[in-house]
Amino acid sequence: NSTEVAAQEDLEFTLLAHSSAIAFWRPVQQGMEDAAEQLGVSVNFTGPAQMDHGQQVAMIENQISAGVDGIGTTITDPSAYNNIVQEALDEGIPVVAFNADAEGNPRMAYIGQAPDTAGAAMGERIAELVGEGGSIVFLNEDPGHTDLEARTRGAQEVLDEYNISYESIDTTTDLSTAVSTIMDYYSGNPDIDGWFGVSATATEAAGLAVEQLDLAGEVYAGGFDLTPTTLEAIQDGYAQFTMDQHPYLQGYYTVHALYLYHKYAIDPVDIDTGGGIVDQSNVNDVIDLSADGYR
Amino acid sequence: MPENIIEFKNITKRFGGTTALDQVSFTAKKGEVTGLIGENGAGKSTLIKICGGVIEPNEGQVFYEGEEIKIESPRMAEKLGISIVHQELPICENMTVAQNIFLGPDIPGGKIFPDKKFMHKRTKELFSRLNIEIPVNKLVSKCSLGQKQMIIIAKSLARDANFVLMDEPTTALSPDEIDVLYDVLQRLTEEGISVLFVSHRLNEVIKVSDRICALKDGKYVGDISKDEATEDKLASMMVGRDVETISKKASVAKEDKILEVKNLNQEKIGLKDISFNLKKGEVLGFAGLQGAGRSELARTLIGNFKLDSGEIYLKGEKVDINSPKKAIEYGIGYLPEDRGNLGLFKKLDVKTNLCIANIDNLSNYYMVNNKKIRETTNKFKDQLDIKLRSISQNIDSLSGGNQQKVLLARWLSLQPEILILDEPTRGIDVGTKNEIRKLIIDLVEKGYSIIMISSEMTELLSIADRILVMSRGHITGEFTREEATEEKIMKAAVQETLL
Amino acid sequence: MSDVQSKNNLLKDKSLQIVKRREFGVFLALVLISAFFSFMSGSFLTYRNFINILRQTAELGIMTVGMTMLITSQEFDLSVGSMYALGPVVAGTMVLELGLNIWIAAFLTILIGAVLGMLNGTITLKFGIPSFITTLGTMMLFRGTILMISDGWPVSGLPDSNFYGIFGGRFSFEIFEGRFINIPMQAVWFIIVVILGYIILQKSKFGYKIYATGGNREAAELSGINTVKVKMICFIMTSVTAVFAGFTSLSYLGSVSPTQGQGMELQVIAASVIGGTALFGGSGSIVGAFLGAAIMGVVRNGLSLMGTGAYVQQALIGLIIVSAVIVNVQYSKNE
Amino acid sequence: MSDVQSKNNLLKDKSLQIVKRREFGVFLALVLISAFFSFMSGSFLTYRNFINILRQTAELGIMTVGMTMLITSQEFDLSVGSMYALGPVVAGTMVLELGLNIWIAAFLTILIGAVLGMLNGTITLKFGIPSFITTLGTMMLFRGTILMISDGWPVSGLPDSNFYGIFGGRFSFEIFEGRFINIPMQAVWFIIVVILGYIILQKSKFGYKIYATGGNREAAELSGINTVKVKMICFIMTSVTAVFAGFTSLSYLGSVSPTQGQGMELQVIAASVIGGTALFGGSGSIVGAFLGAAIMGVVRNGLSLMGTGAYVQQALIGLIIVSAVIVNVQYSKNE
Ligand SMILES: Nc1ncnc2c1ncn2[C@@H]1O[C@H](COP(=O)(O)OP(=O)(O)OP(=O)(O)O)[C@@H](O)[C@H]1O
Ligand SMILES: Nc1ncnc2c1ncn2[C@@H]1O[C@H](COP(=O)(O)OP(=O)(O)OP(=O)(O)O)[C@@H](O)[C@H]1O
Ligand SMILES: [Mg+2]
Ligand SMILES: [Mg+2]
Repeated sequence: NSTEVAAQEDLEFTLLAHSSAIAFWRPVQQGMEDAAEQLGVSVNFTGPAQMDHGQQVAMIENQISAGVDGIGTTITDPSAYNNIVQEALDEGIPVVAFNADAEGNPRMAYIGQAPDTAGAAMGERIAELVGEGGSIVFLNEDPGHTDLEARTRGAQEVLDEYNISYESIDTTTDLSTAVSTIMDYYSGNPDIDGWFGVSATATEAAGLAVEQLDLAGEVYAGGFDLTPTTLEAIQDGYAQFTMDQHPYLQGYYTVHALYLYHKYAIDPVDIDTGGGIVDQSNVNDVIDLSADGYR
Repeated sequence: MPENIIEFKNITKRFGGTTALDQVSFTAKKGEVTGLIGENGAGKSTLIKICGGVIEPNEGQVFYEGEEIKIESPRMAEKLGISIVHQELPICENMTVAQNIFLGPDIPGGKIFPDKKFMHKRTKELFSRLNIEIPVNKLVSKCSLGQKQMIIIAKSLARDANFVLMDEPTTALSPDEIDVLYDVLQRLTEEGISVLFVSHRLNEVIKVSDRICALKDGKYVGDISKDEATEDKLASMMVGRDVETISKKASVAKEDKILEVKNLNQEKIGLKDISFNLKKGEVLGFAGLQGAGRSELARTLIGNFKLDSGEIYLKGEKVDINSPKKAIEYGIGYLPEDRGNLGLFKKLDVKTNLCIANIDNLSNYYMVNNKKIRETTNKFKDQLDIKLRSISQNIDSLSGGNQQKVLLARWLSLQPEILILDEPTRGIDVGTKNEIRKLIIDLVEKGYSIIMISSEMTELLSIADRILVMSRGHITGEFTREEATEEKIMKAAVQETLL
Repeated sequence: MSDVQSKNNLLKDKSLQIVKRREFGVFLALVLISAFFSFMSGSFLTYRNFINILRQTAELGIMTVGMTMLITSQEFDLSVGSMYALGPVVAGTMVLELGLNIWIAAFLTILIGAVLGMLNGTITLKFGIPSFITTLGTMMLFRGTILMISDGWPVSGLPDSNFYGIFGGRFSFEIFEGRFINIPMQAVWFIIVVILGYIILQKSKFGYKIYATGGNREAAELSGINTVKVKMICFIMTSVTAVFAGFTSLSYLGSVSPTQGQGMELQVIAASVIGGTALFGGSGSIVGAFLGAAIMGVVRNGLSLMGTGAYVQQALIGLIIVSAVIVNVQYSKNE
Repeated sequence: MSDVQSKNNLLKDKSLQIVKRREFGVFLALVLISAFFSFMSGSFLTYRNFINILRQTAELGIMTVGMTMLITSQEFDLSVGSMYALGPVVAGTMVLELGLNIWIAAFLTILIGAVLGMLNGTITLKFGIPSFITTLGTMMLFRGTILMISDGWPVSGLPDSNFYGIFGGRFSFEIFEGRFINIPMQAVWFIIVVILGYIILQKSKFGYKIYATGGNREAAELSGINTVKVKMICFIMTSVTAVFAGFTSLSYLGSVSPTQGQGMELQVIAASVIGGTALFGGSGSIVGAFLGAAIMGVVRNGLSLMGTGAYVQQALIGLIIVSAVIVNVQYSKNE
C-alpha cells in the first residue's frame, strides 16, 4: 500500500447518510466537523433526503468520480452497496461504514452500533418494565427500513423469552399522525402495557401520546435516539428510556479512521459506539449536551 | 333493394325527466337528401346521435338498409358506413388538420405506421374539391371556427360512407362556402349516397333537400316534398303556428360617434389599418368570408388580443382597453362565436352560466344574491323561450340552440352600452331569431349600440343600419342599408387587398 | 287537507334534495366505512372517538379546504406539506431566536405564508408554467430552507402563551352541574375553516369566479373575470391554510419537526378529490372536501383502533380509499 | 451556383428546424444547467461522468417514457413508485422461495405488472373514477403488499445468472487494441426504451390515437376510436416500464428493498412535465421526456459532485427545476 504521507491538508472526505434530512444526524455532523477541524481536513455531509439505495449508490459513484480521498457511508442494505464500495476501493479510495452496516460488504470497517444487539438491549429493558406475560406494541415509522426491522427483530427475540406479546404498527414519519395513531391504537387496545419506538420520530410520539392521554405510570414508553422531545418526556416521566448509540462518535471516528489511513497507513478498524441507555437517572446530564448537538 | 337507408319505428329517448324523442317514426330515403327541421330542443341532434351510436334509444326499433339493428357505438356506425358532422364540432385541437381528417379506428397506412404522405395528398384533394384553403399541417387550435367546421365536413366526406348526416353544418359558413357544400351534396346523391341535413336556415333546407321532415317537442310532425315546401310552410310546421318575419326597422342612430377606431393594426392575426366608427343607437353589421378577421377584430377591440398600434376612442375620449374586464367596465360586451371554447362553462348550471358576467350586480356586498339570480334567469328564459327543465340544470344537457340563447342572455343581462355580437343567431331557430331581432331593435331604441358580425347575409340586410365588409384583415367596403345588396357585399368580401 | 299535506310534501322535498346533493355519495361512503369500523371495533362508535377523529383530521382538513378552492380554479399546490412545516418552524424560530411574542411571530408568519403563496402564483401565472412544477420546485425549496433554518432540529421548548391553548388546547364547558364537555380546539378551528371555506367558495361572488375560472378560463376572461387575480388569491388561501394548520399542530404537540408534513400534499389532494373535486378544475365543494378529509381520518383511526399491523395498514388504506370513491361515483351515476 | 448553395440552405433549414422544435427549449435548459455545473465542478464534464449520469437517470427515465404516454392520454399513475419496487421484490421472491429461474420469474412478473396496470385501468375506466385516486390507492395497496411479501426485509442473495449482467452490468467493447469502452447496460436499456417509446408515441398509428384520446376524448370516441382501449394500453405500458426499471435496479444493485421508489411518482411526473408534457393531456413528447429525466439526473449528479449538503441540495433541486421550466417556456413563447 503506497499511500503518500504528504499533503494531508488537502484531504477531502465525504460522509453519506440515508434519509439525511432528519434530526438524528446532527450529532454525527457535529462529531464529523469537530474531527475535521482538529485534523485540518475538509468533509462534506450528504445523502438522499429519504432512504433510497439507488440514489445513495449514485451519490457514492459521483464521489468516486469527483475524486474524494475517503468515503464514509451508512450501509442499509445487505448487498446493494457491495459493488460500489468495491469500485471505490479499487480506485484507492478508503470506505468506512458508519451507523448501519451489512455483512459481506467489502468496506474497511464499521463504526456504529449493531442494530440487533441494540434491539436486544431494548428488549431487555422492556422486559424489565412490563414483566413476564405483558403486551406491548412497536412503533415503526418506516416499515421496510432494514435497521428498524433489525432492531425490532432483536427486541422481539428477547420478548419471546419473557412471553411478552407484541405487535408492530406503522406510525408514519409525521409526528402528529404518529401521536394520533398511538392514541387510536390505545382506544382499541386499552390493556396494552407499553409502546416503544424503533427510531427517533416514533419515540417522540411515544412520549407525547402518554402525555396527551395522561397515562404516565400506567403505560410505558421508550425507544431510540436522543431528541429534545424524547429527553423532555423522560425528564417529565412520560417516557422511561431511550437507546443511545452515540451518533457523535460515529461522525468523529469515521473522519479519524479515514485520516489515519492516509496519514499513517493504518487500516480502519471496527468501533462499537452503542450500548448507552438514557433514562431518568442520567437524562439531566445529557439534555443540554443533546441540545448543543453532542449527544 | 330496400328503399330506405334508415327507418325509425316508435323511437323514444328520455334524458332523466326530459323526453327528447317521443314515439318518433321517421325514414330517410336512399340516395336522397332528407332535410330535418325543428325548433331548438326539438330532438334533431338526439335523432342524429342515435344513428351515430352515440346514444341508445329507450324504446323502439331502428332499421338500417332494411335490417333491424342496434347501433351500439360510433365504431359500429363507422363500420356500417355512417358518417356524421356533429353539431358541437368535436375536434382534436392538439392535432393537425390532416391528422383530424383521418382520425378513426383505421388510420391509413401499414399495420403500425401511418402513411403521412397519403394523408396529406388526400386531404389536399378533398380541400380542393371543397374549395378550402387551409394548410394541411396547421394545428387545429390555430384555426378559426369556420375553418373547423369545414374540416369536420371534409372529414365526414373522407371516408367512403353510404349515409352522411350533417347537424347544422352551415352555421359558421359564409354564402360562397355554402354554395360549395350544395355542389358537394349534389354530387354525393349522384353517387347514390344518402344524406340527412339539419339546418335552421329554411331557404337552405329547401334548396338542398328532396324531402323535408319536421320534429316538434320530440314528436314527429310529418314530411313535405321539395316542390311543396316554402319557408313559411316549413316554419309553421316546426313552430306549430304561422311565424311573422320582422321586416326592416327604421334607423334610430344618432350622429354622435360612441366608438371610433383609428388605424388599428394587429400583425400576428393579420388586421391591417382598420378604421371605422359606431354611432349611438346604431346596428353596425360586419360581413365577410370566414377567416376575414372579423372575430379577431372584435377580440382585439375588447382587449382579449393586444393591438400593435392604433387608437380607440369612446365617446371622443381615447381609451386603453387591455382586458375584457376593462372593456366591460367601459360598457362593451362581446358575445363570442365559438360557443364551446369561449362561451360555455360546461360543468356549471344554466343560471350560473347566464349570470356570471353580471355577478357583481347580482350580489349584495360579497355574497351572491340567489333570488336576483333566479329572477334574472327566469326573465330571460321566458323572453328568449329557452327550453329547459330547471334553471339549475347543467348547461351541457341543453340543446345547442338553447345553449346559444343562454349565452346571448348573459350579455343582454349585462346591458352594455356597446354590444358586439359574433354570429349571435348561430344555431337558433326561426321563431327565436325573430325574438332576437326584436330584442336588438328594442335595445337600440333605448340607446344601446350594436356591432353585429354575421355570416348570414339576410340577417345583416334586414337589421343592420350600415354594413362593413372585411377581407383578409382589411375593411374592403362600407354600405348603408339602402345601398347594400348581397352582390355588392360578396364582391367586397372576395376583393383582394387594395394596397 | 292540504296545509299539512303540502308541508309534508315540502319536508319530503327537502329530504329528497339532500339525498340528491352531489355530496351525498361521499357521505354514503363515509357512513359505510364507519359502519364497517363500528362492527370491527367496539371503541369506534363512541363520543370520545368521534371527537378524536375530528381533532386528528383537523390539520389535513384545514389544508383540504384551501386546496379545494385552488384545484377548482384549475391549479395545484404540492408545496402545502412544506408550508405546513414552514409555518411553525419559522414562527417558533422567531420566538426562540428573536424573542418575539408568539402572537406577533404567528402573525408575521401568516404574512410570510401569504407572500410564498403569491410566489407560487406569480411564477405559475407570470411565466405560464404548470403549477404542478412550480410547486414541486417550491416544495423542495421550502423544505430545504426550513431544514437550514432549523438545522434539521425540531423546534420545541417555546415559552408558555395562551396562543397554544387557543389553537391546540381544549375548550371545556359545563353542560350539567359538574359535567363538562371537552372539545379540542383543533376540531373547533377545523369547523370554522370549513364554514368560511363554504361561504367563500359556494356562496360568495368570488366563489362563482373561482368556478368560472377553473371551468373555462378563456370564457371567464371574456366574461370580465380577472382570472390571474382569482388564481392568485386561491394560491394565497392555500398557503395560508397550510401555515394555519401547522400552527394548530404546533399548539397541540408543543413541538414541530422540520420534516413534518412530507408526502402530505398527495393526501390533501386525495381528500379533495375523494370529496368530489374535479382534478382538472371547475367543480369542487367544501362540504365534499370536509367529507373527503373525514374519510381519510376515519380510515386511519379505524385501522389503528383495530391494531392493524404496519404492513397491512398501508394496503388497507389504499383499498378503502378506492372503494370509497367507487361508492361515491356509482351513487352519483344512478342519480 | 446552386448545388452547394442549395445544400447549404438545406442544412440551414434543417438546423433551423431543430431550433424550432418544441423540445429545443428543454434542451436549452439542459445545456444551461450543464454549463453551470461544469463551471462549478471540474469532474462534471468528463466522459466518465457523462456515462454515470446516463446510468443514474436510467430508472427514472424508463419510467418517464411510460408515464409520458399515459399523461398524454390524459391519465395519471401514482403507483409507479410501488410498481418499481414490486417488480424486483416479486421476481426475487419467486427465485428464492419457489426456486424459479430469474428469467422465468422476470417474465412472470412482467405479466403481473401488466395485469396490475390493467387493474389500474379497469378501476379507472370501468367505474369512471379519477386515475389520480385509483393509483393513489393502488400505490398504497401495492406497497403494503410488497411489505407483506418481503416481511419488510430486502430481497438479496439471489443466485448468479446472466440476467443481472444483461440488465445491470456493463457492456464492454474494444475500440483500440487494449482500450475498452464500458457502457452500463442500464444506460443502454434506457436508450432502447426511449427509442421504442418515441416510435410508439410519435410515429405509430397508436400514438395518433393516444394524442387524440388525450386531446379531446369525446371527439376521439365519436371518430370511432376505442379510447378505453387506448388508455388501458397506456396504463399497462406505464406499469410494465416501472417493473422493467425495477429489474434494471435489481440487476445493478443485486438487491431490492421493499421501500424502494417511495415518492418516485412525483419525480417521474415532474420529469415528464419538464419535458413539455401537458399535465391535462393531449400533448407530450418522448424526446422531451428523455430531456426532462436528464435534467433531473444532471441536477442531482451535479449537486452531489459539488458535495452540497443535504439541506441545501433539496432547496437547490427545487430552484433549478423551476428555472429549467421557465427557460423552456420563455423560449417557446419567443418562438
Ligand atoms: N345529455 C342530455 N341530458 C339531458 N337532456 C338532454 C341531453 N341531451 C339533450 N337533452 C335534451 O333533449 C332535448 C332535445 O335536444 P336536441 O339536442 O336533440 O335538440 P335539437 O333539436 O338538436 O335542438 P337545437 O336546434 O337547439 O340543436 C332538449 O330538451 C335537450 O335539453
Ligand atoms: N389563436 C390564433 N392564432 C393564430 N391565428 C389565428 C388564431 N385564431 C384565428 N386565427 C386566424 O385568424 C384569421 C381570422 O379568423 P377570424 O375568426 O377572425 O375570421 P372571421 O372573419 O371571424 O371568420 P369566421 O369566424 O367565420 O371563420 C383566420 O385565418 C384564423 O386562422
Ligand atoms: Mg341540435
Ligand atoms: Mg368569426
